[in-house]
Amino acid sequence: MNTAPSVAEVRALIVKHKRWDLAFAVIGTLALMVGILTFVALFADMLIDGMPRLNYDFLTSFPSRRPEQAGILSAWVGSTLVMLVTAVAAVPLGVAAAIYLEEYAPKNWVTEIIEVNVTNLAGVPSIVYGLLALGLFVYQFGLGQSILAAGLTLALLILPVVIVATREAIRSIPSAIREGAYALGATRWQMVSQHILPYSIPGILTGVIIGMARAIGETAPVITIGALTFIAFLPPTPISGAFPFLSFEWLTAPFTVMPIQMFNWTSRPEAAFQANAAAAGLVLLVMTLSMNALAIYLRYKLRKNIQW
Amino acid sequence: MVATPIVEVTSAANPQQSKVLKAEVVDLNFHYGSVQALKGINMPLYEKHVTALIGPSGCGKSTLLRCFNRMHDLYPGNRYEGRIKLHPDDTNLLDPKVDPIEVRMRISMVFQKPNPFPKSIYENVAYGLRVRGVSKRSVLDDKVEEALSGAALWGEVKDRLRDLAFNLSGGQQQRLCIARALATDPEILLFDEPTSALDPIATASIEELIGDLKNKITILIVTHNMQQAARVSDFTAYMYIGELVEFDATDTIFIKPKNKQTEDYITGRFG
Amino acid sequence: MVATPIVEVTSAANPQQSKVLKAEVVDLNFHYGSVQALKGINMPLYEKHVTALIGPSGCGKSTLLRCFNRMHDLYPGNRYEGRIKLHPDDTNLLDPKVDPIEVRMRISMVFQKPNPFPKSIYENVAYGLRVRGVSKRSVLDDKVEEALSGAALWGEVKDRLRDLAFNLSGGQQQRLCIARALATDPEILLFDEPTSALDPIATASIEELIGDLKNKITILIVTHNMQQAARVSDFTAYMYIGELVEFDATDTIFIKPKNKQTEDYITGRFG
Amino acid sequence: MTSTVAGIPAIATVPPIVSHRLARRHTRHIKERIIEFFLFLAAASSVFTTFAIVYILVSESWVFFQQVPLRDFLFDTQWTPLFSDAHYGIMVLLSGTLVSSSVALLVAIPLGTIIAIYLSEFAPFTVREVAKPFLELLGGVPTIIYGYFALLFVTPLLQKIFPELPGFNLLSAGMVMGIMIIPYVSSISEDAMRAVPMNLREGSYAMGATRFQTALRVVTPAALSGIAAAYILGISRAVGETMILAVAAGMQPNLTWNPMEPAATVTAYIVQVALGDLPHGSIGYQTIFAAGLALMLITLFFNILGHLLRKYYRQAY
Amino acid sequence: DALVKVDGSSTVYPITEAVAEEFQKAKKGAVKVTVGISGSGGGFKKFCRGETDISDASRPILEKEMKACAEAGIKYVELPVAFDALTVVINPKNTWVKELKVEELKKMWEPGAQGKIMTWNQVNPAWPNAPLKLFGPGADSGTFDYFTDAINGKEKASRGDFTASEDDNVLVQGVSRDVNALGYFGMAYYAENKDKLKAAAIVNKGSSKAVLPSLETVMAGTYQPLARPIFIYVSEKAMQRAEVREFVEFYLKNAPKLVKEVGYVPLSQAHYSQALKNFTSKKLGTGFGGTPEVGVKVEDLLAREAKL
Ligand SMILES: Nc1ncnc2c1ncn2[C@@H]1O[C@H](COP(=O)(O)OP(=O)(O)OP(=O)(O)O)[C@@H](O)[C@H]1O
Ligand SMILES: Nc1ncnc2c1ncn2[C@@H]1O[C@H](COP(=O)(O)OP(=O)(O)OP(=O)(O)O)[C@@H](O)[C@H]1O
Ligand SMILES: [Mg+2]
Ligand SMILES: [Mg+2]
Repeated sequence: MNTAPSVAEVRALIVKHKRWDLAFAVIGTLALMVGILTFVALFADMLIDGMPRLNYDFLTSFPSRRPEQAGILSAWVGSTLVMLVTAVAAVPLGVAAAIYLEEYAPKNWVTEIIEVNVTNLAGVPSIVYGLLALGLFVYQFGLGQSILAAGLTLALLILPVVIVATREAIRSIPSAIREGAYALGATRWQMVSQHILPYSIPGILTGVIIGMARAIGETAPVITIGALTFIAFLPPTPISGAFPFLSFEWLTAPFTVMPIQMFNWTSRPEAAFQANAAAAGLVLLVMTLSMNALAIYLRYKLRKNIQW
Repeated sequence: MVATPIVEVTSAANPQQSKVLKAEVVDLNFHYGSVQALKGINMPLYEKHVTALIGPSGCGKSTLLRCFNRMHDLYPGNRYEGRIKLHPDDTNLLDPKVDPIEVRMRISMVFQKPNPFPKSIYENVAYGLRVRGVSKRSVLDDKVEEALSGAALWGEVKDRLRDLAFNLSGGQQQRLCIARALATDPEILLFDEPTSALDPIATASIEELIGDLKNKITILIVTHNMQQAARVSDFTAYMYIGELVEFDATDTIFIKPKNKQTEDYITGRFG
Repeated sequence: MVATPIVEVTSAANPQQSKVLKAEVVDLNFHYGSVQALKGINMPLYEKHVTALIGPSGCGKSTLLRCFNRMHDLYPGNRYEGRIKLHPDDTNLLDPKVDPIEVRMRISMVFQKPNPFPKSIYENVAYGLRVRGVSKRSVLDDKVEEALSGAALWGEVKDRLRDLAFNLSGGQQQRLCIARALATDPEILLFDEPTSALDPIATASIEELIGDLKNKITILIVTHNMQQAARVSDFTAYMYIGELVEFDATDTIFIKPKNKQTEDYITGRFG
Repeated sequence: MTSTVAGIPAIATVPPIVSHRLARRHTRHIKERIIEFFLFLAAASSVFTTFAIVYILVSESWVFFQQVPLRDFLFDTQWTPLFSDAHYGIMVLLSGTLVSSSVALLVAIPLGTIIAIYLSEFAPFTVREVAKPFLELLGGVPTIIYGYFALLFVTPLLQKIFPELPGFNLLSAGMVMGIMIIPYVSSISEDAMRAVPMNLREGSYAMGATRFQTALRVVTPAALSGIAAAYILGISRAVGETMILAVAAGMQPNLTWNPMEPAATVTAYIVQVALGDLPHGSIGYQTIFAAGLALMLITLFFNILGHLLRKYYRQAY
Repeated sequence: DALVKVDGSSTVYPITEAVAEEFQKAKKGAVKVTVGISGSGGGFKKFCRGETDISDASRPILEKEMKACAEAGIKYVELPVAFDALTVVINPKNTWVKELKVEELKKMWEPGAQGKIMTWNQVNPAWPNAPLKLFGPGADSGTFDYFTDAINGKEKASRGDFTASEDDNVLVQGVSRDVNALGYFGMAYYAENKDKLKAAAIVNKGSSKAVLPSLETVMAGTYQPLARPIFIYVSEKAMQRAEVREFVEFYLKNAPKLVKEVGYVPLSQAHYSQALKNFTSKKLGTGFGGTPEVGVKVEDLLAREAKL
């Protein structure tokens, strides 16, 4: 039996099917627009509310009870330093964990537990990390209510994201590269450090950025461990005039961060503070954006050299 | 169903002058988890000669080749039984007490698909030396030039050593991988279908290269191309479903194989 | 450097009774971006005969095959010039105005590596029909059985049609892909090295299958295995670096090719 | 060893002799072991973190459960631990979390998946490369901003459609949360789809399938395990989100399955109490640990389920 | 470095922030002051661990916290610094509420009302048969405790089916958008949103006169029972440091002006003087004895026997 349809029938069928293609292309574009337009709307709204407050003084002043004099100097410096600690702690730890899981771990129940664990940590409410850190970092390890404690707390918070992204990046490296390195007599660590690590940097960067974008906006855990709201001085500078020129005193300094400033302002009665909050939100977003932009650029640069 | 493996070279008409044993596969079984891929393989490997492994797809050629540099150690669940003795020091390559890294430092491998690292041409060739702790610039420079010349690539790339290896053509990439292997002065060089992804011109240049190399190194090559086996090898082993059916001087295998199945395969009546 | 392509079948000793033209490649050039992969190809395709494409790696066999079902349309930057005329309706397959989907509905393809979908055996075979809007259970059931029988797989899988296709062995998967292609009653069936990843037993069963199929369908097959070409095809085309060097009845090509280069290739003196 | 005895340097072209290599092997082995151990520690740190969290939650909940019977905790239908007439029915908060997360996922999963399919199978190269990072920014907007966006923009909009909708409700909070989660779903799903080997797509197109048919019937099922991972991360994010709900959902402990009502969620409750005026150590304060523990156990359950599902669906190509 | 650490209630925060700002200015930066907002509970936790010098509190110290402080050997002086007048607000379009009696409020808010009192006319038959929508702060807050105590006669005794938020601006939004809404929160939020909200006059039990919340009525003590004092607690150990003493003295001396500026109601001058006297004479302990109460007169409180 030959049920092959005639050419005319086939054509009619194709026209029908292609309608779905078109419909989906439209639906897809719309879905994309929902996301992008929401972002644009949020950004525009903040821009309208916060733009008048965005000036040099806003960036270089300390908090004040007078909305027009209040600024975010201590907040953005604090956020920057906390993010620095977070990155320095989360990236090596997350990357090392991912490397272990992808390149070293035997396929057994221990590994499986670790894997479930990592995804599970992604769902723990951030405030619980704050409570954990208060007990562990602040009191147990005696780090106090410092930039160091806050950075480490946020590092724990974003660890799952870094681990997952890094694992995906490592997985995309073809096994031919691994075999090539081993075949030349490389040890496992040589293979990992000279190949796996450099080639997965773009993917790692993506994970770090997504994680950092989340960390920079967190308030509750940072307040729990003791971030301040009014602080009219900056932490000691990391570069000192005398030998050894580097100082780590800032790690133990009291601090505040951007989102705390923002939350405080949004909850104040005066309308002028709401404008400050919008302006701070804008600055926060720009900080996140520039982190993202840097990473996207780096990723783009590095990816050009690595293709499979 | 399959004839007993023939291990000794029975052909008196061996075209080569001297035949020194470089390595010897003894009663080798290999298992991928529960799948047995090699069954009681016995085979010699002669120094400074080319030995070809032929046989239908899936017969275990790659599996056997990869036993020589313990590549199977990289994946869990794989199991060796038997020995591969490396002469003159009589080490059993498969001994769990023998460090696979040591084995790989002595035995290099070139893969079916060229797999250069996403680094510069220079760094690709120097990689094996760096792994061995060599970092002196002058030594590296010399070795890189020597290896690239050995792989017939020096002329084409000497002005662009800092270029990314990915920018080379497929054939050049494969020669780069050969240079990378050569740079470490291996005792044995393993080739797994090195030309199957290459065009005829690149193929010809690599075959020529193998001809040159065998004056210095012992070579084991897997190929699915009978013509290639005939052209480049001194000895040929025919495998079928995990067993070694026949091993002999290449001329013997191609002109009057002992085994009916070998003959059928070589003349294309089967497989 | 290469002889002018020979398009007409000159051999009088054609073993087949009737020779009806099914398709015709006319002055075909093909470009991957700036790389020209096919140069002025002219070739006939006879109905209910098997035509084999042979030639060294990288010569353009796959490229030519994939022109027949417009597979190149999937990637940006590819460019066709010339025509492939499909008879009897005289459509030019490569015409941009001809919908590639229409072409693919008439011409099916089986790939080098079996690529079953992550679905059940049944759904894999029924896929082409579902794509064509068939959803009546009884029709599907009949067609699936017919196609699986046609691909010599029905006996092995009839009790496990709901199983995932991945659980089949490599050879079975390849036959499943053939069944999938058969289920849509194509006018031409394209095979790209369908047995290169298979063991000899699976290979034999697929070659047998091709022998049966040619009573019903026009077949174009790419193979790197000369023996296979000799066994399964009625006509053979020898290609070299993007050009068609010689086309003739298979017997003629293998026994007394006109072109020196073809002869060298077939006898293994080259490539 | 031999070569160094008399201080005669080894000849460069001769490869170092075997025993020499063996001497280096020992230190190499130890070094590798140490590195592996440190990497293991890093991986195990996640387990350690979990243990620490569980330890804190359990030890603090311990006090709580000595005063509140487990039965009340599980089956009471009111959650008023801070009122004089205290009830401790965790179901109330869990229902809020469940409903808001469901709404969020009803937004994020279809939109995220559609976007992923669109970007991976339909969109031209430039659109894809530009849209993806842009979309990823949605995950970086401070959540308080989303909260006010839900309260001041989405809710009034929804009230035009449903005039009965109260000013605080799970619906608008959930929807906005869903938009925030879109990049989690779309980015990771799209990666998974792009990792589907081309030969499967070719197989489908060769059968005469259209783009849409190929995307829906071949690419999506083939990428299922990666898509599942994306969904799980999205769900985790939804369950753990706080500020949007605290601002826009009404913080009213309300045992309801209706998204059109206001309700409180576990996370919003925890934050509220942790930063409120309650004396620490009081039974009211202790509730946050019991609530946190309940939430953690539930997410753990879903994660194990997801892990098993993915294991079942994971396919090798 | 001379550093004064303050933490605690977000209600007291704006006042302390203003004082800290002015104090630092007056001291020309020789003394640094930090202020956090981890809530009255979180503040006392740190205070009783000896981590902070001063604790902001929107409610008196409670028994549990007194015990914790006693165990750690922390002694303190309790100083009322301002009034927070809880304002009952309704939608400006609400035409039926002219004044509210405490009994009416109780009818709306008592625990028994939950699920029963759902319309306005159930509270007062003269009011329309419209749904009653209630808004208030979360049950964890000092405001909630005080309101329930003052209206329902028992602390934390309240119906539970109302919309709660920690952020009073959210409550402002809620009430301003619903004609049938009624809510309560601090007076400052009403003062800043007079265009969107209407304050309800509360009938004073003593005089039977309806009184609107204002600076004058609160200071005069006629706006009752919804005006409550808010406090700072100063650690005795910290008092040994000059900068802490100076800061507290500065606080009490400048409070009248600064409290008004940030929207709260100052105590009378006499109260501040008495408070200062208590402070300098180190009158240790709390006048509440660990249980909050409603309607205490500040002068009584300051004169009371204090207990640690
Ligand atoms: N990782 C693996 N796990 C299980 N079985 C495997 C694995 N790799 C290979 N095999 C099986 O072992 C057998 C030998 O495989 P091998 O790759 O050595 O064949 P080959 O002779 O090199 O074939 P080809 O010419 O196709 O490369 C085959 O049946 C194959 O299916
Ligand atoms: N996507 C592509 N882009 C650019 N060049 C390509 C691409 N695909 C193939 N080529 C080139 O086109 C030429 C023909 O390739 P094709 O795959 O048709 O060869 P083939 O005859 O099928 O070889 P093989 O036997 O190895 O499969 C080769 O030189 C190849 O490098
Ligand atoms: Mg192989
Ligand atoms: Mg091909």
